[in-house]
Amino acid sequence: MDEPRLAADLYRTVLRIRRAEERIRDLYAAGRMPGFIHLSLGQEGVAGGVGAALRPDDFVTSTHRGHGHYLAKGGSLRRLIAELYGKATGCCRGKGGSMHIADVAAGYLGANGVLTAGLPLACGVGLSAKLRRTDQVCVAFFGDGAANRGPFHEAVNLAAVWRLPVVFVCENNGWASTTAFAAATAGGSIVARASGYGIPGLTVDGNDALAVHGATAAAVTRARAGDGPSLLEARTIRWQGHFEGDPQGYRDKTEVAEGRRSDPLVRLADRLRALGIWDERWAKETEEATLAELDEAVAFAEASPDPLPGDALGDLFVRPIGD
Amino acid sequence: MDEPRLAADLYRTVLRIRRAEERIRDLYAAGRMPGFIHLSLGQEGVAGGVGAALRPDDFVTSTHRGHGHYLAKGGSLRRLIAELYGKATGCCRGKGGSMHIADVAAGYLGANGVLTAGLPLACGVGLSAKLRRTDQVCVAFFGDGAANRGPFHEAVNLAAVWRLPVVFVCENNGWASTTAFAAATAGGSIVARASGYGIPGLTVDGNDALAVHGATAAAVTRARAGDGPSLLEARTIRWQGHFEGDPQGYRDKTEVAEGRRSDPLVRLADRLRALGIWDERWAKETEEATLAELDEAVAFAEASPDPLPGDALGDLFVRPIGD
Amino acid sequence: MPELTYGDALNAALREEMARDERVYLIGEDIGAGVPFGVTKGLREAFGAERVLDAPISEAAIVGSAVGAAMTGMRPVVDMHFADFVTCAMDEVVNQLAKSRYMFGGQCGFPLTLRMPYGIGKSAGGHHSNSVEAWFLNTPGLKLCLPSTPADAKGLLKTAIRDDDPVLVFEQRSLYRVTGPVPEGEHLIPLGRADVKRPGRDVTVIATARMVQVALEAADALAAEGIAIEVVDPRSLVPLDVETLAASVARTHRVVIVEEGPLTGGVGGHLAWVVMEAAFDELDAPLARVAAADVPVPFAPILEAAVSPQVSGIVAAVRRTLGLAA
Amino acid sequence: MPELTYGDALNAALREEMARDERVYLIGEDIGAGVPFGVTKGLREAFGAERVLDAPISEAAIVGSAVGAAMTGMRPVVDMHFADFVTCAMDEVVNQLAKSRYMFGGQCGFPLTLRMPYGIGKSAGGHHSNSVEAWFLNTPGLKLCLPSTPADAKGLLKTAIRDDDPVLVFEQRSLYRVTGPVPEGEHLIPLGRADVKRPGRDVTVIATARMVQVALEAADALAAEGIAIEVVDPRSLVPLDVETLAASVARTHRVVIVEEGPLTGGVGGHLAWVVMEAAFDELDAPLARVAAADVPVPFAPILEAAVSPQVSGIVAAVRRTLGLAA
Ligand SMILES: Cc1ncc(C[n+]2csc(CCOP(=O)(O)OP(=O)(O)O)c2C)c(N)n1
Ligand SMILES: Cc1ncc(C[n+]2csc(CCOP(=O)(O)OP(=O)(O)O)c2C)c(N)n1
Ligand SMILES: [Mg+2]
Ligand SMILES: [Mg+2]
Repeated sequence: MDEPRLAADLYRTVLRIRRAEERIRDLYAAGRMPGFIHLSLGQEGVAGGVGAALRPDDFVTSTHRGHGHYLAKGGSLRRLIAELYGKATGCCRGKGGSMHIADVAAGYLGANGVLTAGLPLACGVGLSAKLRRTDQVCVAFFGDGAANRGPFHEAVNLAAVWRLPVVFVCENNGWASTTAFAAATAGGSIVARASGYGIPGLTVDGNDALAVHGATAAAVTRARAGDGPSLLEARTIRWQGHFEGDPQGYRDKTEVAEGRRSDPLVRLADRLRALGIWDERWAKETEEATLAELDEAVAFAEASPDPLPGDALGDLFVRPIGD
Repeated sequence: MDEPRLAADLYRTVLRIRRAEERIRDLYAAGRMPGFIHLSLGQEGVAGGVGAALRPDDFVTSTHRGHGHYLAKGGSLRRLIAELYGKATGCCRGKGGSMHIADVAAGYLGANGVLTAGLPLACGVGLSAKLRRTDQVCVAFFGDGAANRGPFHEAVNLAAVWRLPVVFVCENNGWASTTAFAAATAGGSIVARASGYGIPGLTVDGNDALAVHGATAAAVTRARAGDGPSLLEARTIRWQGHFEGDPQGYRDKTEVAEGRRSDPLVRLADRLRALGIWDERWAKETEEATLAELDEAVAFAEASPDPLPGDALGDLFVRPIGD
Repeated sequence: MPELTYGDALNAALREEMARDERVYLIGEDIGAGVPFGVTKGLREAFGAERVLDAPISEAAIVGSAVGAAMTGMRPVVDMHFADFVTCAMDEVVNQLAKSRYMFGGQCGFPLTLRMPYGIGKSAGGHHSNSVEAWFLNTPGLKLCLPSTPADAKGLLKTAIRDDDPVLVFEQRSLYRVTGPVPEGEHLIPLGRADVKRPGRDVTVIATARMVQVALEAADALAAEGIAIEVVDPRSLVPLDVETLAASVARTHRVVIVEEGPLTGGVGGHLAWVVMEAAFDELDAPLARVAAADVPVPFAPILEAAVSPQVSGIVAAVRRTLGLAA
Repeated sequence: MPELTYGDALNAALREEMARDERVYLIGEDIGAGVPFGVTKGLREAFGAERVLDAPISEAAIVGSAVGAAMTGMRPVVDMHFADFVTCAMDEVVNQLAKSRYMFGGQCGFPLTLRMPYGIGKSAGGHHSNSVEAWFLNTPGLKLCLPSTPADAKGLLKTAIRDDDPVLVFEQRSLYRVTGPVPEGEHLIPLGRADVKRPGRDVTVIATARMVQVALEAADALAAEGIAIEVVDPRSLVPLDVETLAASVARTHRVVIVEEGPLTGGVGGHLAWVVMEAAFDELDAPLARVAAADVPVPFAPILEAAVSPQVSGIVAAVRRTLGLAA
C-alpha cells in the first residue's frame, strides 16, 4: 500500500479505537458496564500499526488491555460493546467480558486475564499454520510487565528453534500496574532479550503507527517466508490508570501530560499534513462516521437482551456430558 | 589459594566424585539401589570447580544429576550412599533418594526432581542472605535442557533486578535426555542470554576444573560484594546415559569416546605435572584414601537399618496436626 | 473492641507480625501501593521497601524465592494477588513448598504464608474468580485456612505467620470491606478450631469464608419459618476440627455443606466424607451440598449469580434435608 | 484377540488415530525416541518428525502451544512425560485449555488430548509419583479418564483423541507392561461408561487404573474366605457413569472406594458423595475408603509401600464394611 493510503487507513483505525475507548471509559464511569476495564488510550498506535500489517486470516493473541487489538484486527464494535455490557449479543455471549474478548472467526484468539498466556498460544497457532501448510502468521501482544513471566521465555525459544511464524509484540508503556518498568526488568529493554534467542529484535516508537506498521510488516513478511519469529518492542504511554478507577498515587501527573504530546492520532494527522493529503472535510466525515458507528454499537448493546440464567450452564463442552 | 594447592584439592574432589559415581553405577547395576539414578561421570570438573569457590556457609541448589554437587559442597559420602540405598541413615532418612539428596546444614539445599526449580529457590536464598545481612552466596546448578523452562527467565531477571548474590551455573553437556542441545535451544548458547538481563555471562570449559573455579570465584566475589548475579555456562560431556539403564540409541558412540579424551581428572593430573608437583605416591595415597572412604561409606549404608514403615508418616510438619 | 474491615484486620495482622519478628517480610506484585485490595497499604512506609517487596510479574520466582528464603531463616508472607495465579507457581507450591520438608527427612521447616485472595465477585471474569482450595486439600504438606470474619482474618493470619509450616490463607475477595469487631493486639486463633457462628438445633450448615455470610443470611430467612440452622465454620481445612463438626451433627442429625467452588471434586465432597466417617449413624437424612455449578465463572452479573451458591440454594437444601418441599 | 501391553495398546491407539486423521500430532519431551515409557516408540519413523514433535523442556509452551493449535484446526496429543510436571503448565491446562471454550461463549472447540503418565511405582520419589487427577476433577471444562487395562487404554485413548473437547488420559506408570487382550482396529470405549471388572454380591469396590488390579487381587483373597466383591471401574471420572455405580450399590449395599492418591481431598471423596447422593437409602454400612496416606510419596521401597494402598488395606476395608473384624 502506498504511504498516503496507509496513513489514512491508520488514522481511521486509531481514531476508531480512540473514540471507542473514550466512550467505554465514560460508560464504565457511568456504571453501565460491570467488571474491570483496562483501556488502551494513548497506545492505539501500536494496535493500529500491527493490525494494518496483518491479513484477515492471520491471528492475534492479546491481553487484558485488548480492545484496540480487537478492533484493529477487524473486530466488531457492536459485539465488543455488547460483551462489555455482559449482553447475550456480545462476542462471548456475555461469558467473557473486557479481559476475555475473543472472536475466533476474526482471528482474534482472545484477550487474556492471565498475563503472558497468549505467547505460548501464539506458538501453537503458528505451528498449526505450518502443519496445515498455510502462510498465516500470529501476532502475540504482551506488556512490559508480562515479559517477566516464564512463558515469555519458553514461547520465544520455542518459536525461534522451530522457526514458527509468530511476531512477538511488546507494548512497553513503562508501567505494570503500579510498578515502573525499570524496577522490575533487568537489561534496560525487552528487545535486548532477542539476541539471546538469535532472532531479530526491533524497538519502535509505539506512538508512530506508521513506524509500528513498517516494523511489523517486515517481521510478518519474514514469518510468512518461514524465517521464524521476531521480537518488537513498541514504546508507548498509558494515558489512563492501570484499570478504570485506579487512583494512580504511584505516578507523577506530568508523565501523562508529557506523553499526550506524542498522541498517535495527532501524529498521524501531522503525517497526513506533511504528505499534503490532510483534508478537513475528510477528517470531519471520518470523525462523524466513527461516532455514528459507535453510537449505533452502544445502542445495539443497550437494546440487546441479557443472557438467560440458564445460559450459564451451556458452552462448556462441544459434546455436553449426558448427550 | 595458590594454584598448586588448589589443583591438588580439585584433583582430590574430582577423584572423590569420580570414584563415588563409578561405585554407584556398579551398585545400581547390581540391584542394590532402588529408583532412578543420573550420574555425573565426565562432568565432575564443574562440581569440583564450583564447590572449591564456595565457603561452607554458602549455598547450592542442585539438580537430578546432583551427587557431585553434593560432595563438592562438603557433603557426607556415607549419608549420600545410605540415602541412595533408601536407608534410615541417609541424609533424607530414605525419603528423598538420588533425585532429592538434601543436606541443609551443609548448605546443599536439594537436588530436584523438577528441572529448573532450583533457580527461583536460589534467588530466595540470596534474598535471605541479603535480608539477614550476611555475605553468603548461592549457586544454582542447572542443565542445558532446564535452561528452556520459564523459571530460568524469572529467576535470572529477579536476581539481576534485585542484584541478588546468586551465581547461575549451567552445565551444558550437549544433551537433555535424548534431545540434542541445538534441537531445543535457540541462540547457540545459554550464556548468550546473559546480556539481555544486563549481567555478566561467561563460557568456560567445564572439563577444566581450574577454569571453572576461576570463573566461579570471580562471580562469587562479585555476588558477595553486592554486585549481583552472573551466568556461567560450563561446557562438558555426559559419559553415561541420561539415566542408568538408558540404551542411548539416540547418540553416536564416538561422542563419548571423544569426550573422554577431555577427562577432567586427567586434565588436573596433567596440570599438576605441568606445575611440577605431581607425585605418584601422593596420587596413590589419594586414590587409596578415596576408595577407603568409599568402602566405608558403602559398608555403612549396607549395615544401616531400613526405615520403619511407621516413619513414612513423620516429617510432614514441624507441628504435626493434632499436636 | 474496634470495628475493622476484613482487609484492615489482615493489615493489622501483617503490621503486628512484622513488628514482632524481623524475619517476616512480604513479597508480591504491587503490594507496596497496597494493590489490588488494600491489604498491604502503609506497610512499605512503615517497614521499608526491603521488607515489602514489589516483585516483577514472575509468580514462579515469587513463590520459589520465598521457599528458598523460608528454608534459610526467613518467614516470607507471599501475596498471590489473585489466587487464580497460583497456577503460574503451581510447581513451586506443590513440589517445592509442600513436599520439601518431608522429602528432606525433616531437616528444616518452611515457615511460609501464602495469602490467596480468591473467589467470585463483581464480574471479575473467569480468570479472576476461582476457588482453588480443593487442589491444595489434596496436596499433603500444606495447612489451609479460610477466614470468614474480620476477627478470624486477623487471628488466623497471625497464627499462619507464626506457624513453622506452610499455611495458605484463603481470603474471599468480597469480604475485604465487610466490617466486624476485631480484638486489638495479641489475637491468635489456632488452626484446627472450628467456630459455631450461629447455634441451631435443626440442621448443621458447614461453610467457610464468604459462604458463612451467605449461610447466616439463609439462617435468618429460615428462622422466619421456624427452622433453626447451626452454622459451623471449620475456619481451617487442614487441620480440620472433626470433633466440633461431629458434635454439631450429633445434635442436629442433618447436614448441608456449602462451598463457593464447583461441586464436582470440591472441598464439600471431602467434608461430606469426613462427616460420614465421624457420624454416619447420626445422620437422619442424606447430606446435602450447595456449591457452584460445574462451569468456569462467567462475566455477566446474571450469569455470575446463576452459577454461584445463593441464599435461596441454601434455604432449599436445608428444607430438602428436613424432608420439606424445597 | 492379540495380547498387548498397556503401553503397546496406547501406541496402537496413537498410530491408528494419526493414520486416520492428519490433524492429529504428538508433542512432548523425548517422545521421538519413545521416552520415558515407550508409548510413542516408532511413531516418528512412521509419521515423520513434523507430527511427532520433540519439544524443548518447556511445559508451559508445550501445553500452551497445543491449546493454540487446537483452536486453529489441529488435534494435538500432548505427552506430559510425568503427570507431576503438569504443575509446570497448570495455567495452560486450567485457565486456557479448560475454560476458553466456555469463556469464548462456545466459539470453538479445543480437541486436545493430554496424556498423563502418573502414579506410584519403583521408588521414583516424591516428584515423579503423584496422582493429580483430583485437581482436574474440580476444574470444569476437562474430561478425565483412567484406563485400567490394555483394552481400555486403547479404547479410551482413541475416544479421547476423537473427542472435540479436552480429555486428560491418566495412565498409571506401573501398568505400561501389564498385558491383556486388545481388540484390533476400531475399538472405541465411550467416556462415561463404567465397567464391572468382576461381579460379586457382597461389596461394591470402586477403583480406577492400577487400583483395579489391586482390587482384583483383593477379590481373589476375599473369595478364599467366601466374600464376593464386585469391582467396578468407572473408567472416566468426567463424565461419570453414576447409573452403573448406583446399580451395583443397589445389589451389594456396601461400598469401598479405592484410590492411589492421598485420602484428604482425593477423588474418593467425590465418588463417596456421588454414591451417597444416588443411593443413600441403599447403604447398609458407612462407605469405606482406601487411599494413600496424606504425605508425599517417599523414596525407600519400605516407605513407598507403607504409604500406598495395598491389597491388605482393601481386604481390611471390605471386612470392616461387612462388620467383620478387619
Ligand atoms: C499471571 C498474572 N499475574 C498478575 C496479574 C495481575 N495483573 C493484571 S495486569 C498487570 C500489570 C501488567 O503490566 P503489563 O504487562 O506491562 O501490561 P499493561 O497493563 O501495562 O498493559 C498485573 C500485575 C495477571 N493478570 N496475571
Ligand atoms: C519440569 C521437568 N520436566 C521434565 C523432566 C524430565 N527430565 C528429567 S531430566 C531431563 C533432561 C534434562 O536435561 P538437562 O537439563 O540438560 O540436564 P542433564 O540431564 O543433561 O544433566 C528431563 C526432560 C523433569 N524432571 N522436570
Ligand atoms: Mg505495561
Ligand atoms: Mg544436559
